[in-house]
Amino acid sequence: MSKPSIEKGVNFIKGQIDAPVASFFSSCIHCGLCAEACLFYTETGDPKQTPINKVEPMRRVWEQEFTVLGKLKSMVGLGKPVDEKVFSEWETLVYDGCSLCGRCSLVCPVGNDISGMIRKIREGFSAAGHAPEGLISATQRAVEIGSPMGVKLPAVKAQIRHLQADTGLSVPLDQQGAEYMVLLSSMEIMNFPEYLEAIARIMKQAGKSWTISSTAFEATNSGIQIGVSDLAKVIVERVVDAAEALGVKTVISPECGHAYTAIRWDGPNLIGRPYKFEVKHILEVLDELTVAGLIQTEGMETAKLTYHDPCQIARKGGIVEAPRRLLNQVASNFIEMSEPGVMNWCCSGGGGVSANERADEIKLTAFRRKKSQLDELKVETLVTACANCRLTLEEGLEANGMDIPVVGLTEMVAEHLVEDGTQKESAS
Amino acid sequence: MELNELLIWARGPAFNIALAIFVFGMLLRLFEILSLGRKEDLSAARGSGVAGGLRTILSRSLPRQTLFSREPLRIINGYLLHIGLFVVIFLYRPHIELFERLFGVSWMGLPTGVVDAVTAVTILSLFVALLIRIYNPVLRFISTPGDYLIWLVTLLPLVSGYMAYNHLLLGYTLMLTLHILSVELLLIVAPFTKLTHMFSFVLARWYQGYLAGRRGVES
Amino acid sequence: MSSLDQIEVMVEGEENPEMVRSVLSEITALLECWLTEGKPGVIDLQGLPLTATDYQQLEEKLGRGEVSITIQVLGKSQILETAFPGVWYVIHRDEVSNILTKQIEVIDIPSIVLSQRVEMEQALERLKSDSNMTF
Amino acid sequence: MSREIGNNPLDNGTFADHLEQNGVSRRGFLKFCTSMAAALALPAGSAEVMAEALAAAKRPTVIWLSFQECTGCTESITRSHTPTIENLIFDYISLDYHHTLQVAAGLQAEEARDQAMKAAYGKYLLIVDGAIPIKDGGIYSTIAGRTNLSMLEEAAAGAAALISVGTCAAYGGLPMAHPNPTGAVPVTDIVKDKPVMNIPGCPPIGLVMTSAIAHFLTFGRLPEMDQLGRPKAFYGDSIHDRCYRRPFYDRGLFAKAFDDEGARKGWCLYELGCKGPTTHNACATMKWNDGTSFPIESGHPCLGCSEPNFWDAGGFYEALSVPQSRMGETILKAGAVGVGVGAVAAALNQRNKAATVAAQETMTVDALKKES
Repeated sequence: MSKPSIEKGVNFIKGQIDAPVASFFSSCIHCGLCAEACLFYTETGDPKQTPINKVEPMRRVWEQEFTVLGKLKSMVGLGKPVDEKVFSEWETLVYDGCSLCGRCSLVCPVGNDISGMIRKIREGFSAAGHAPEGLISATQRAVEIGSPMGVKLPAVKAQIRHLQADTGLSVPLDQQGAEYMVLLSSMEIMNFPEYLEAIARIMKQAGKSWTISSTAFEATNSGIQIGVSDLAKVIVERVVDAAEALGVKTVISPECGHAYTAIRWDGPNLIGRPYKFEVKHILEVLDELTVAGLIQTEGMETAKLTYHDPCQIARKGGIVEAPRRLLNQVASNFIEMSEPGVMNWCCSGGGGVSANERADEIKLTAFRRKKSQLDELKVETLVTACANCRLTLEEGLEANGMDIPVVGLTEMVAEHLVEDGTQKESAS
Repeated sequence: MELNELLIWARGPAFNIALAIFVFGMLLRLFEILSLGRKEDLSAARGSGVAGGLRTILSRSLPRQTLFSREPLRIINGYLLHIGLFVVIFLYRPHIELFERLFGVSWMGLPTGVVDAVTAVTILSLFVALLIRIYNPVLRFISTPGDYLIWLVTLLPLVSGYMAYNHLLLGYTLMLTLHILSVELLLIVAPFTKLTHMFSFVLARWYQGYLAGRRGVES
Repeated sequence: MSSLDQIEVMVEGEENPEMVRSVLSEITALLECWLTEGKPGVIDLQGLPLTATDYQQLEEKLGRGEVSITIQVLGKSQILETAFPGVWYVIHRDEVSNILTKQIEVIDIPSIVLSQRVEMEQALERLKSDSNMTF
Repeated sequence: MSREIGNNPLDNGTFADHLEQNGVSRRGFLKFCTSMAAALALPAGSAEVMAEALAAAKRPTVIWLSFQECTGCTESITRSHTPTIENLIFDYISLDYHHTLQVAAGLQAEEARDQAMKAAYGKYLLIVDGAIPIKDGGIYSTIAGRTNLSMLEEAAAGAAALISVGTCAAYGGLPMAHPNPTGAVPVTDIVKDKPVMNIPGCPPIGLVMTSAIAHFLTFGRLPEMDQLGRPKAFYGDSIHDRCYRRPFYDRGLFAKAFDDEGARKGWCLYELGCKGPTTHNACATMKWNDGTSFPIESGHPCLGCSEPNFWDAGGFYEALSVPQSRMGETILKAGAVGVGVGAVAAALNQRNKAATVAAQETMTVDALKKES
């Protein structure tokens, strides 16, 4: 195994360049509007944070390797270098300064998918040894231990035992032929155990068979965040193998944005074939079950609350209406944030930023965008559907001395399930 | 005497050369782009990629509300520039005559006075664009010499055309010659600069729209 | 040889009040100048891009005055006073009635009307020699 | 102009004397000066100045040399069969040599020219119509065994000034058009040390010439000229700017065929190939055939005949904005080359990328770490 090198990095960038990338670079006229959509620019005011600038090394590789003009320019010594200095300089822009939220891609007048290119350029930066420490360790844990936070099966089993003891709900493990296979994110195991309980209650009421796999309970995929497809593939394969071995119909991605992107959209392309099962986000499943009348809710949250759209779920995942239908069913005072839905502002911790300690400062600066959105609304509760958003929001709110609880939508729905009185009491 | 010879050269051999370079260059760029290919997307589609691609080709012509409220001047100016260029290039009768010769189809033009006024607005919008490029910190940072080059190359035909029509500075014949030469410069430069976006934007929008369409995402 | 000018035509066309207005304002300025400084003024109507409609409008505006003089020399010339004393049309035609010049003169009397001193002296001589003749 | 050339009894009289003898009164003279001043666009009040100067002007000797030409220019200038006011000038000048108009022929004619040149050496006005072939020593056009070139060089040496009449003399015209088999050149290519005024046109307007001569007589020099050596008074504006159809151009109303509605309504002829915008001449104001009309008024686009290279400036019926090149052919050829080169570039790109991807090692966790 060769060590990281600049040459390797350039080659990996080169390998990522396809027709869409070439058309994007051919079309960019440097209008700079993408900066206005990027919270890492709007909150820092640093022109270097302009999204299209973050992929400048990739543009150079494209021009020099794949255009006749660029080759001619290189011949006469006009080509701009892509060297150690460039990798060092751009590393923080590519990782710390981008949450892969994709807002820039949606505003580009010529239609450039800039955030898609940042995802691609990370392949080169990681191969060149220019990935952030935090992400490398998370990825190492994800590959070697099975979870980026180092959560092992015993921890999950312990949580299942606690849950069964506390509530009497059953959590099936490795049940062959179940309809749903539920994935969890490490954060849900470590920080938000309410999620598992909510799932158990919902599945019980809906009367659906479900299971958790002992070999693939973890949904998050650090390989996607650090930008190493080969490792992302290893992580996805665990889920695919488990789901296909158990013969489940549907794999449910948890309340985690990039996990959904990894398993739903990137997975089949990483393993090179379509799945033999479906992948749905928990919100999609909840919406379906509600529409089918399989779960009913009662009572309303009266607190003034708003919903934070996770980028990977809404803008990049297309799940915008489902959470609103669910919220309106269980909350009487739901108000929209400014620019809701596909144009939401990122929590500032997506795309591996929250796993990268070096980016803590810029992350908090970028959080100011969310803060000002929340300041406008003066809500009592903030609902979201992504564990990573949730953690980032909680940290951000705390750092800003704001006392707003952040709640997962799935839990909130679960709390309002129509059940017999005693259970309801104990749950709330 | 040299002046008329120059006009004849500009309308004849020079235009041929410029047109040839334009066609050659644009095709080369198209091949360069398409040759890099795109992997088939194996994920289960939620919506239609084709519909999404086509929709985005059109929908990206309108700005997002959020962006418009942040940068109204830049966006309105962009519209003025592009609509202006469209009107000036495609709705001026003498130009239509050229396209008719080229493609065999003709269409209605606008009164010359209207085109003249639109030209003035378009020139103005280019200068506003330049000021924004110089004074906006982002634009100043990301702008390359090429950006200023294409600004100039776009400005020259507008200004020379305007000045020829309005008899400013130089005689009409000389101005007309300069106008034609500046258009030829534009044709020559276009395939090798960011001006390729005049065609490639369709591809770019298509690719992103296709991706979004498959995911059932609004784009 | 007849001239097309002699055919009566009704002029139809675009009205361009700007042109006529600017000619009128120049006439005003010239008349003012003549009255204050005694400097005559000339406007060459053919040098202006006036359409037939413009001419007609201008003529309507200026109207006709009391004096109209015809000079027969190298073709017909017409000197016509407008309704504004001091403002004259001076129209020179050649032998076949083509218009050579069409001008507006602002002066008490266009100089071409005046008898020339040299010729008056010659006339005097002719008269003197004539008076010696007997009838 | 049916007078005898080279034998004028009024050799020493002034212009005033000449007029008096012809029974033209002082008023007539003033009228003449007024119309000349107007034609030359001299400032108001110049008529009197002109009258004074002209009255005292001495009769000039004029020699007219015709080279590679069609006699159309002479026809144009002498077209009028009725005495017009500009003929006063023609009547007055001593046209000592004009091989089409003169009575004398052969040796006698050539002698007349020699005599006139000797008698008025350094003072005569030399008028030239037609281009001068210089290829192969100028043998492609000779008069009385002499090449046009040598005749012009000799005559120009003693001239006070020259007037090139017609586009051929002024800019080479038809003889010089591609491929120019005789090596024709305009007068200004040969005569560099004398003032030369060009009165281009195919043919030019007669009054323009008369006025130019009147100016020369009045002021002793040629009138103000533009960069192409043309009197500004007549060639200062383009046909387009003085065209009565200009409002239609501005409104975007164009005739598209000679028999369509636009043509009948008198709309602009730009799209039918009118070269008015790039053509400088006085046709639109002075008109032709005793002021009857000019080509555009008669429904035909301006050919641009008073401009240099007008024969080579593309089709007469091609709009000025249409490039004079085979655009379709160019596009096909350039397109073919573009596809060819593009295919090669594409193949290279694909090979380049495939090789790159193939050479990539599978990434592992260890490969992420710089030191370990």
